[in-house]
Amino acid sequence: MTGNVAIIGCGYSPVRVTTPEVSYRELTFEAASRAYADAHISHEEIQALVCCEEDFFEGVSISDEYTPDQMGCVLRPVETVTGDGLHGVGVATMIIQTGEIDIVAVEAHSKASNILTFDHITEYALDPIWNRPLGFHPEFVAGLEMNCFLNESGLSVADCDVIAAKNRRNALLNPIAAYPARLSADDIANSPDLCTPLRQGHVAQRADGVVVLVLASEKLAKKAERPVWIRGTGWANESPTLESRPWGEDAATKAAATIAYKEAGIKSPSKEIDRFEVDDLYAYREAMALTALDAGKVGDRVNLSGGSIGMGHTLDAIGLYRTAMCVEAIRNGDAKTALAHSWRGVPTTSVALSIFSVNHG
Amino acid sequence: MKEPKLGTALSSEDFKKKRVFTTSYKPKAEYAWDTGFAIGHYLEGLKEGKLLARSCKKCGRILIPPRAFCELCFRPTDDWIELEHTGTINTFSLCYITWDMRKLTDPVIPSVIEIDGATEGCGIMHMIGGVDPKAIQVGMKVEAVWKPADEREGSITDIKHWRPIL
Amino acid sequence: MGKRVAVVGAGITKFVRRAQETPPELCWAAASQALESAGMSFDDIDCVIHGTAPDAFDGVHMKGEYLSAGSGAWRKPYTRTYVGGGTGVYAPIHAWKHLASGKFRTALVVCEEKMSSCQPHPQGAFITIFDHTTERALGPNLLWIFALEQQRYMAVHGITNEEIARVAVKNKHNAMGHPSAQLGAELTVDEVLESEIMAYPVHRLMVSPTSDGAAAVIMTNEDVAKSVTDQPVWVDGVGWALDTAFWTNRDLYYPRYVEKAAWMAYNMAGIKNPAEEISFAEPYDPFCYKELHHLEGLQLAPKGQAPKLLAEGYFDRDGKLPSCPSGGLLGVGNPIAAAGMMKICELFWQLRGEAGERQIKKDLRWGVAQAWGDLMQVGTVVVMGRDG
Amino acid sequence: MRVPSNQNYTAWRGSIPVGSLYTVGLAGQMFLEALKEKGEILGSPCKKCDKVYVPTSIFCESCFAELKEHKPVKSEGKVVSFTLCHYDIDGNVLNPPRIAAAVRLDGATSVLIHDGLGEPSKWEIGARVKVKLATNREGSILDIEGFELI
Repeated sequence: MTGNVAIIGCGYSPVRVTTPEVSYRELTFEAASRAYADAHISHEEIQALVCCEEDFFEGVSISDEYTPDQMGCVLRPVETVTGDGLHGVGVATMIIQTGEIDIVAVEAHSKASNILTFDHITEYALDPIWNRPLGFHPEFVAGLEMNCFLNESGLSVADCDVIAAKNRRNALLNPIAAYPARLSADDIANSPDLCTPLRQGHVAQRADGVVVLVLASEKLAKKAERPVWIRGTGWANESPTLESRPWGEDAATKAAATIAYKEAGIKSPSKEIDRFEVDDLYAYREAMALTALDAGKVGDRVNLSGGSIGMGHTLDAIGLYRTAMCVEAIRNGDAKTALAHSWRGVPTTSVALSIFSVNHG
Repeated sequence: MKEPKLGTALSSEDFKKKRVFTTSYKPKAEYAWDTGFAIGHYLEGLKEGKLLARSCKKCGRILIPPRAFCELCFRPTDDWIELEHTGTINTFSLCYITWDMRKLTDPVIPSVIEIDGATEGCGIMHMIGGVDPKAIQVGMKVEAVWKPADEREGSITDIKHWRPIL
Repeated sequence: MGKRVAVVGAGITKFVRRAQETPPELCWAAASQALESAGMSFDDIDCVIHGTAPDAFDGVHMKGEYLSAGSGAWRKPYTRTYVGGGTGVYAPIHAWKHLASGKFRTALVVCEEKMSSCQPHPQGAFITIFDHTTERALGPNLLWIFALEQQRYMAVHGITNEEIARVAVKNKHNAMGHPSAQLGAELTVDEVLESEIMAYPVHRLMVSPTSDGAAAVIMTNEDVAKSVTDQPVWVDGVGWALDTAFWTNRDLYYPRYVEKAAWMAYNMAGIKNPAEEISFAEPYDPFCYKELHHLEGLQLAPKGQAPKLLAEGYFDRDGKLPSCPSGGLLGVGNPIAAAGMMKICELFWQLRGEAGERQIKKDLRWGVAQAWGDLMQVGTVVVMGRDG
Repeated sequence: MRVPSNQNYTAWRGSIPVGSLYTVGLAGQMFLEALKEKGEILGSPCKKCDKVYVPTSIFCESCFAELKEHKPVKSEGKVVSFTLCHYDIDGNVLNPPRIAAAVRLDGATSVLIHDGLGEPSKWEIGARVKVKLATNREGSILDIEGFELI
């Protein structure tokens, strides 16, 4: 990477199952206000904005229209990426590294509670010629992937029950989590089958929330109070085609991690990274991601926030909640180096990750 | 440049005569958007026959549609202001096509109407009616024609249209 | 400024009303042609950028994901970016970030739209660009916003519809020389004004068609560019700006967001007097008046004066400042994001002298491409040039 | 002024009211013609990558080369994965569950996704299956009824 970049401001709303008291604009205004206050800057100092969202999550075509106002970024360079918030972190980092712009905000939000037909919208993401006409519940993609992954990895369904229960319990200590619960692996095992071997208890439930980050160049970040340095970013896709992707491994995370580890100079992830906040939209995905991240035996350092299973599935804000949890861990001294990772859910193979550190190496 | 690569044109005949295979789908994409503080009040105001705006004491603007924050000053807005039921045509069109491309004999007349009492230039999109389309001009004064109170439902369509004040 | 970035290859499909190809097939056609034209292989590509407008057109939620393999993103870093109609010119700006930052050396940049999938008519998707709670109940369509903006532009400056109709005549004529073109034609101003009124003051022949198609470019850093071609075309300036979504609170007569984006790009390129220094332009022309509106926003004509300059032949292909030598969206067609990318391709071909019968017959230093979109709200601007 | 309440209109309902008509594309047309007319499963080999795409493709995802040759693969193959779907998309319980299967047909490197037929408890990863064709074939993926255990 050319030029160091840091997160100098982080603001979010607590994750909630529903947020009927505020519109998406009002919810975002709150998170942006917090982020700018945290960074000790005014909205006028934001030089560019990257938003991450999808039309059919918003119920709006060309939904990027509605991004600038609640971020205080009217008439400024604003773009929308249809990616997870961590894709946005990657893009914002590059914007600063061009040397043309010093401060960039990244925003992603979820008003998942406003979507009345979520499964139908997921179905609309399936290939219209080969997959959609079959009429399976779209979560069949996760069922296929989980079964193949367990078969190839030697892990069991019970291992996934343990992961899910762990994340629900971890969320008990996280005041902004929407789904904290004192559940045991048995409780998860007793939840109904969805797409065998996938159970209800393995699935992150949807929730509302907004995260806003402020990223700055080294010149400005050095003056900031508690900068968290971005050591490496990576993102990648495997095939979107169900037919031609590998089913038992997360090849996209492997490709993305190769880029990010190289940038961050990380050779032994499990030794050099203190904390992992990784995708767990389905419990098996946590294990799959750790394998792809080459992070074996780090069980007690994974998704201490509760992950998406404990905090809630916040659509494309997932990666930014993972990031926010890493930022807090680093600022609190609980970690020196942390990794945030996200996946965009079925039927995609789209992943993004970033590595954060207390110093810039 | 080279000759373009692919982009094979099909005619409507090709579809009618099933020369190419197709699939079709109608997504079920339904939403209930939280209206929140600003728009929740705005809709209730319409139900009551009021046009509500929000003021920002920092920049002095009076904003319609109302918002909970001033997008320029980036601070919460301060007060509710009830606006006049009159305004000025900022721009308009005579449209002979519906949103789903059906043709109309008599045009619908969308317009941006600057509302009296709001900051100059601050308007809403709404319809002009009750007038010969040929007579409409930019700059014309108009007034709101409301639906009767018992037909209003907390929607922008609680105003039927805006009629020129002749 | 960051490292220098170049365009080294371009590819395009035909633009047609209904294409047989699937959206990923269209992407692959344009992207693979761009690779060939750059003389590069798939392994040479470090990252992939896709630009495409609303999902409702192609009819796939998360369509960026759906289009990824056709765009060449297999196991590569891939993002899809969009700013409504501004997307086609925005995608290369997004790619510029990947390269000027030094993170990647090469990028494949693909834009696609298959509007014919949208039933019963692509226009139906446009009702959902309006505010769901305060505007959609009025039953708006896309023609409204164009008609409202054109009316305001005409009213403020006293411009006539005859002056505006001339844009269609010029662009459909220019498109006769474009092998991808869907609607090239030789027309008169009267014929344009005699076509049916869709939304006064907008007539049918003042509107670009709905189209299917894709276009792509290969962009690289300076080192790679110099190793693969003797004729790199440099991306000397980029700019983008998004105005408030409260569009009824703005004066639509002038695109201030285009001005803002244009100065960002001109400053980066070191251009102080664009009307003198820019050799030719590809402003966004989905409707006739938009080209004039945008030429003013791009600082290539004084406010309200673009129609007069047009009438004088100033913007003809052999005029002082050729505008839309490609034939634009009005002539070549308008598969939204791909149409913007077509303008980037045109800059590339013109600056390399490869535009065939469309080639502008003068020495070209800088070309500017611009697109626009959302709720009359976004300006995206790219300045490309030869070594000067 | 007395401010109206915001408690009566807390949510506004709406939809994205579009429909879609999809052409099956150049590759899809070839695949479905072979399936409909001959009951064959057509694949597209990429010699460079040692891959065979099923259904057909006009390009290789891994090396981006044009694939010009298309030839049938076998109608038998091996289960790469499967899942038992206990609900339909509207949340209705399916009893017995529906089997979704990913099967690598002999001669292909990709899988084909379709219904698994027969008794769910008999399905396992690695099992041998064969394609069951539909009686009336109209040129869609539904010209295949699913996979039967051998």
